[in-house]
Amino acid sequence: MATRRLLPFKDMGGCSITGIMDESGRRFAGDTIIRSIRNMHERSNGLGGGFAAYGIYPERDEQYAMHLMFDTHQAKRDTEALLDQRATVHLAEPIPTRAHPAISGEPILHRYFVNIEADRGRPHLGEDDLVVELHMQINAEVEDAFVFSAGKNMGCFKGVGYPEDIGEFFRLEEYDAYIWIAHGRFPTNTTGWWGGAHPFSLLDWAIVHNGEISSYGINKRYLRNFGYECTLQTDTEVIAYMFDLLMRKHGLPLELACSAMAPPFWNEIERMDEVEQAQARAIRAVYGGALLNGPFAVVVGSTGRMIGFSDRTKLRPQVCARSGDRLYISSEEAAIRTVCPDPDVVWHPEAGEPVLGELQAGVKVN
Amino acid sequence: MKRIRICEEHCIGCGLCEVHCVVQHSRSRNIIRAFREERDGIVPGVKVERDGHLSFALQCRHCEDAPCIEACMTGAMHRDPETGAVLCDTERCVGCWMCIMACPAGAVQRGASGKVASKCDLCIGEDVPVCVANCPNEALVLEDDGDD
Amino acid sequence: MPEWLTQAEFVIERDPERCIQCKVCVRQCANEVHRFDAELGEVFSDSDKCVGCHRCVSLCPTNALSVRQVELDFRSNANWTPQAIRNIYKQAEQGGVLLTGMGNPEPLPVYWDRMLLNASQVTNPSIDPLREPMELLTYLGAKPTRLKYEGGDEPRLETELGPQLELQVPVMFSTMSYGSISYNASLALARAASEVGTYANTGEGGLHAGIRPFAKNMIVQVASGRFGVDADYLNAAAAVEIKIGQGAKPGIGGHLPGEKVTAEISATRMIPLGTDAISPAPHHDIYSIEDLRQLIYAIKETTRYRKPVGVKIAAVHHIAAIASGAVRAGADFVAIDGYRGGTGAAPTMIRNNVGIPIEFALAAVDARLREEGIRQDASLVVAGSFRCAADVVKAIALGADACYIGTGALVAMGCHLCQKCYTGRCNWGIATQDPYLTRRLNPNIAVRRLVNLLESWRHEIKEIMGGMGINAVESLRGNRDHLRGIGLTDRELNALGIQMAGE
Amino acid sequence: MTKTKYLIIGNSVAAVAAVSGIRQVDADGDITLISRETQHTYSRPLITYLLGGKVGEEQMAYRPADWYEKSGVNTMLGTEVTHVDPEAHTVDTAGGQTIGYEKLLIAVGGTPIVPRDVQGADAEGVFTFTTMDDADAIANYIEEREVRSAIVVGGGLIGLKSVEALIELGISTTVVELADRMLSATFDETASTLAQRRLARAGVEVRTSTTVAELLSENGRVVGAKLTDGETLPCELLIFAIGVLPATGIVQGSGIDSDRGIIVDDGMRTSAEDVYAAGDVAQARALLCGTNRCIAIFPNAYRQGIVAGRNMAGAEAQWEGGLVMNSVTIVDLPTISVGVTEALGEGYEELSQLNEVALSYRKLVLHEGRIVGAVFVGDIDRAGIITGLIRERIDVSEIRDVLMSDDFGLISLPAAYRERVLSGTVNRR
Repeated sequence: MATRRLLPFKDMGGCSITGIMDESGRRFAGDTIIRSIRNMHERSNGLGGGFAAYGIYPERDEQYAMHLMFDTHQAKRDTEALLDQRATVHLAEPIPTRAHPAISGEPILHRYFVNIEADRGRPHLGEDDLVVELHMQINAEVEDAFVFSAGKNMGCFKGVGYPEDIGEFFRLEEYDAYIWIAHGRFPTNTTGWWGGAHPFSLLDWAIVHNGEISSYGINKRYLRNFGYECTLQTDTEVIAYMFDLLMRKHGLPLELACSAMAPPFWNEIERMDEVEQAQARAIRAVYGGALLNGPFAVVVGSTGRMIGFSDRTKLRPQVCARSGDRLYISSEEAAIRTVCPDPDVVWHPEAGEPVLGELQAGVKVN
Repeated sequence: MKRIRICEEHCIGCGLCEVHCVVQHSRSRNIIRAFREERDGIVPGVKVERDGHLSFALQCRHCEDAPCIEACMTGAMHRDPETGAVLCDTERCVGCWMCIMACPAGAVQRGASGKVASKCDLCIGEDVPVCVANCPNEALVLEDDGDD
Repeated sequence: MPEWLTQAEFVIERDPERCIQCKVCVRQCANEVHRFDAELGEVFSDSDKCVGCHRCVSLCPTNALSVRQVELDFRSNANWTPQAIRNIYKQAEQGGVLLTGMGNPEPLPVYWDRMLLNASQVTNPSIDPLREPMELLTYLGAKPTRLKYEGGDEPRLETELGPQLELQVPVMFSTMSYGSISYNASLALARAASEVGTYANTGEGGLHAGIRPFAKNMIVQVASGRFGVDADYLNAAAAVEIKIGQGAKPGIGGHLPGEKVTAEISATRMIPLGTDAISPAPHHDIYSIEDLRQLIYAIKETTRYRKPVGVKIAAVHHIAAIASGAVRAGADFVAIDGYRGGTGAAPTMIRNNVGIPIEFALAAVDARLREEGIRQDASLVVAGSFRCAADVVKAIALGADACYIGTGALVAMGCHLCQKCYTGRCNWGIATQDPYLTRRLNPNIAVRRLVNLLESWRHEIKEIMGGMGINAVESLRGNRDHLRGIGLTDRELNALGIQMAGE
Repeated sequence: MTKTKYLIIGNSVAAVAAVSGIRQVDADGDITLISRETQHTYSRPLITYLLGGKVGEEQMAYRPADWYEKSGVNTMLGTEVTHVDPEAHTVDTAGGQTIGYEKLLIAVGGTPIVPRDVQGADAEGVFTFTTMDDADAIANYIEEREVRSAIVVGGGLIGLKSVEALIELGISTTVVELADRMLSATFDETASTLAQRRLARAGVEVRTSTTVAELLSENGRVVGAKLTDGETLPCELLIFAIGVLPATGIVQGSGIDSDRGIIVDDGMRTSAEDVYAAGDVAQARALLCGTNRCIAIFPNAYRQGIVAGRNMAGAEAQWEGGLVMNSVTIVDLPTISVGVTEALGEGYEELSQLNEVALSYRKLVLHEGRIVGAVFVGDIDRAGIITGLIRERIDVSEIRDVLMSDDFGLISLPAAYRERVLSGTVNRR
């Protein structure tokens, strides 16, 4: 596994993505998202499926839920040693699964609820930074260990197989979440690897992605400037890191973060008013390395919000719908209608235009 | 009408305009044959004048109020109604050289026979006169002033 | 003593069947190779004086002339090449330093040719640049690491972006001074840059009054001779470049002989008429990096921080550290000139043997600046023999923001690379001040050809990017994933930071 | 009474040019052209070529056969105008017709001079030579009488052209010239000498400083001439070529001012309203001296015709002044003379270059830094450049040194003037 991980290939393929959020914060079980993603079975090829769910650990919402996979017991021991050294582990337990006829070869799946104390030698680093560092360290340094996710009150569940089978394997109907995102994978050139399935996650960011980032080579180098090591086989991780960089570290509002990643074309910028134009030019000039080129549509989850957006020419499909408090973002309208037959509104967002789902005012989930 | 503008500052004095003028007005229109067999019978309608580093290729200016036409006693020198070019009808020319006397540019010559006048005809039948087309430095530029 | 050991390098063949004795060749050769014998009525040629510039061949209306290199005039010897022998004869006869012009012609590896580009297949649609946007707009200049916004419903940009050069195509015309090239050539470069929306560089030739109208598309250079430099000059241009070194002659100054310092050049360079224009090897006020910083900030003060100030350095050993120093000294862009970069005149030994390939220099500098987290503090411009659009794409993928083309631009204007620029007798009217020769370059034609060249490259770059599925140049820049090496050793691949073809 | 908008009397170059001038401004106003001669407009200078057989009758036409029609001109050929009444705006013809006009142009040319005091001038075989009818008459006489010898009285241009025609016909010819040399009006002495030498080579005898005192005839036909120096020359044909006088007779009694010719201003207007004159009959301002003179040369007639025509049609056109210039080929020896051919006194300067063997000669006359005249014999190719410098009164003091050089050309001229010439607008009027 370690050698495979070092392979710099990025994942290429067409895929299915879907995401459902209840903006009232009302949580709902995972069978809905499974039905939605199952509807797009044909878009994946059984080499990967996965989910991220928000609001699933309300009783431990001050702790980072680290979902990990290990190919070997040694890896688990090494990781736990590292965890003991760097963090306070409040709870360690296997991630519940059920035997499933379509799923085999699963790795050791374990979750840890942790906190990290401030590093006195590096007072400028907050707990989030330390968690990211730990996440990167495990992925980069511990052989055969891999972090699925490490965010508060959320978690990623993924593996090799069709997404609906993975969902059943992870017994997702037993979790309640206010955001569910899911992914069915159709990789064209990598063999299945559990860590390689979507979503990709950093802190509470989780991303499902349909497409290919042709700017991956420079995005990766750009992120490295800011301490993000892209060690995975897929380009999806750069999106996760990019969101983290732009929104968490640089504090850009969502619109601007998205306009860095999928900026308007220069000829559109030329038509803007002076202030807007200066802003757009500055973003493109400064954040050129963050521009995500190539065809993609993503659904991004983070605490309290779900974002859908696509590349600036919208070379991958994305359709949205609303029904009451619920926001649906999916590759296909059918995947929405199968769980919500009669939505209030269905629309196709513009290329590069972010679609945002947010918890209603006053709703607290953490 | 079409006019050839002479861009003095771009003339490199190579003389290719003269060469191609001779070819164009030869019977064979083959450069080798034109120079081997017909050269003595053709006076090019363009002439490169040189003085130190200065040079320019001069051909009939096809003046608006052409003094050669005014001076021509036979009517041989005339303006082509279609192209506006000043042409010499050698059938009617008697070689009185009134045109040579009148042309302020010195752009009318005695033809090779010494009997009739010879001058630039703007390359009848060509879209672009050959001196213009073959000038390697665009020192001759064809312009259309719109007037007829 | 007659130079009897020096042999003709070229042989001129005149086809008697085709020659029409039109004397065009006689008039066009400034080296007086062709001569018309009025008595015999025939043109004769003297191969000894031929420099192989092909002016006569190009203009001969009957294709009666051919000029060929003399191949076997010495007993063959793989070590003692004809050039090596000739050089020794020349030095034995004349003494002195061997001089030459243009870039390094030696058969050293061209690494661009050992890198191949990627294209999309199936999973990622390639893009047709004729139907869809394909963006090459490039900003050169220091950029902040991040933008700060004032919050609120309508976020307002707080960070002010420093001065930037806006390039419609990531290719600029390299430093070529008025003096080393003719006024017409300088003018053509400036006009073409302004037409295309890129920049031309004055070199240290000053800014001629006739070129000033195009100054907003000019980068003015401040070199060790400080020719033509005053506050007006600095403020007239779009950007200022401090020249530390030149790829063709790192560590060497420049020398424009007095006879080339015409009235116009004297006025433009602000030096006395007819005096030698000598650029010292170093700037005598820059003996270390902190001195460079002082000069950079002196220029920034003079230009009220409204112009990007760059530093041009030759690609030499430790280039990454040097470039990093320049960036830290405040350069808004760093121009690196590789060892194949051109020149109007350089000692042959220096040109052919000093410096390193731009490919390695670029790879090292880009990586180093990223490692140090200062890549966005300066743009990287690379120079040193970009021959085609693919070279440019490869350079950008390797990490450059833009390329400088010098030789390519001259070739577009007609240069035949005879390498005799230093003689001042350029038959193509480019590297000369002789009024008889300079008129051979009609700036209107030269502008058209330069614009055509950049437009073609622009189209080709777009095609290549479209093939990769990239529609903005910022996604190509530094994207080494799109490069693969062939015939390179592991060390070379690592140095370039690319993988091997097939990986 | 017929009426016409434009009435033109005359059918030669000035008349034709006037039609062009009118039509440049007024595309349809009716034009009537009256001529005493019956022929379609023909080129008068070509008559010597016609006589010499160098051109045929069909080549005599100055304008194509359909020219009158295409130009919208009603012609009344073979009609003589006897009286002009400017008050009434009418003219009377010999046939008793009265024609009304709005604008009238008199372009009737000149009348050849026949010395009245020469006895026997009415003999058969004595001709003047200015019209096509003259050419026909002379040709017929030569043929009928098998003429072998002739005398041409007058060594001027018409005389010379007549001699050339007679040489072509194999007739042995003697020229009798009152002045001490031929072409004294147009050439300087050197050029005259060269011309005379060329004629001598062709077998023409030239007698200078003498003229005919009396014509001898037998059976009413001329057989010789007695010269004022006492000698008698035999001949079978004699042509008087001693000049023409403006045919001002047409305005006698009309009140229109005339001197040697009909006096006109720079718009070719005569003293009478709506009456214009142009060509050999007109006496207009001369370029170099500024006074009104009759300069009976072809290009002037054309130019005056254009000016008159444009003004008649209501446009503004200005006569730029007449300049004497002649191009004549003397038995294959081309010559051109322009303006003042000899220094007229102090302040004049002559530059010249002579090659007696090649019969080549160039001379410029300068006055106050400008060229005022030139003579070219043999090498005439760039003569027009000099004509231009004279006409445009260009200061040549800066380029004085190159004026006579072999490669003198436009490139030698001051840049500003050269630019005007190259732009083709130097003649724009």
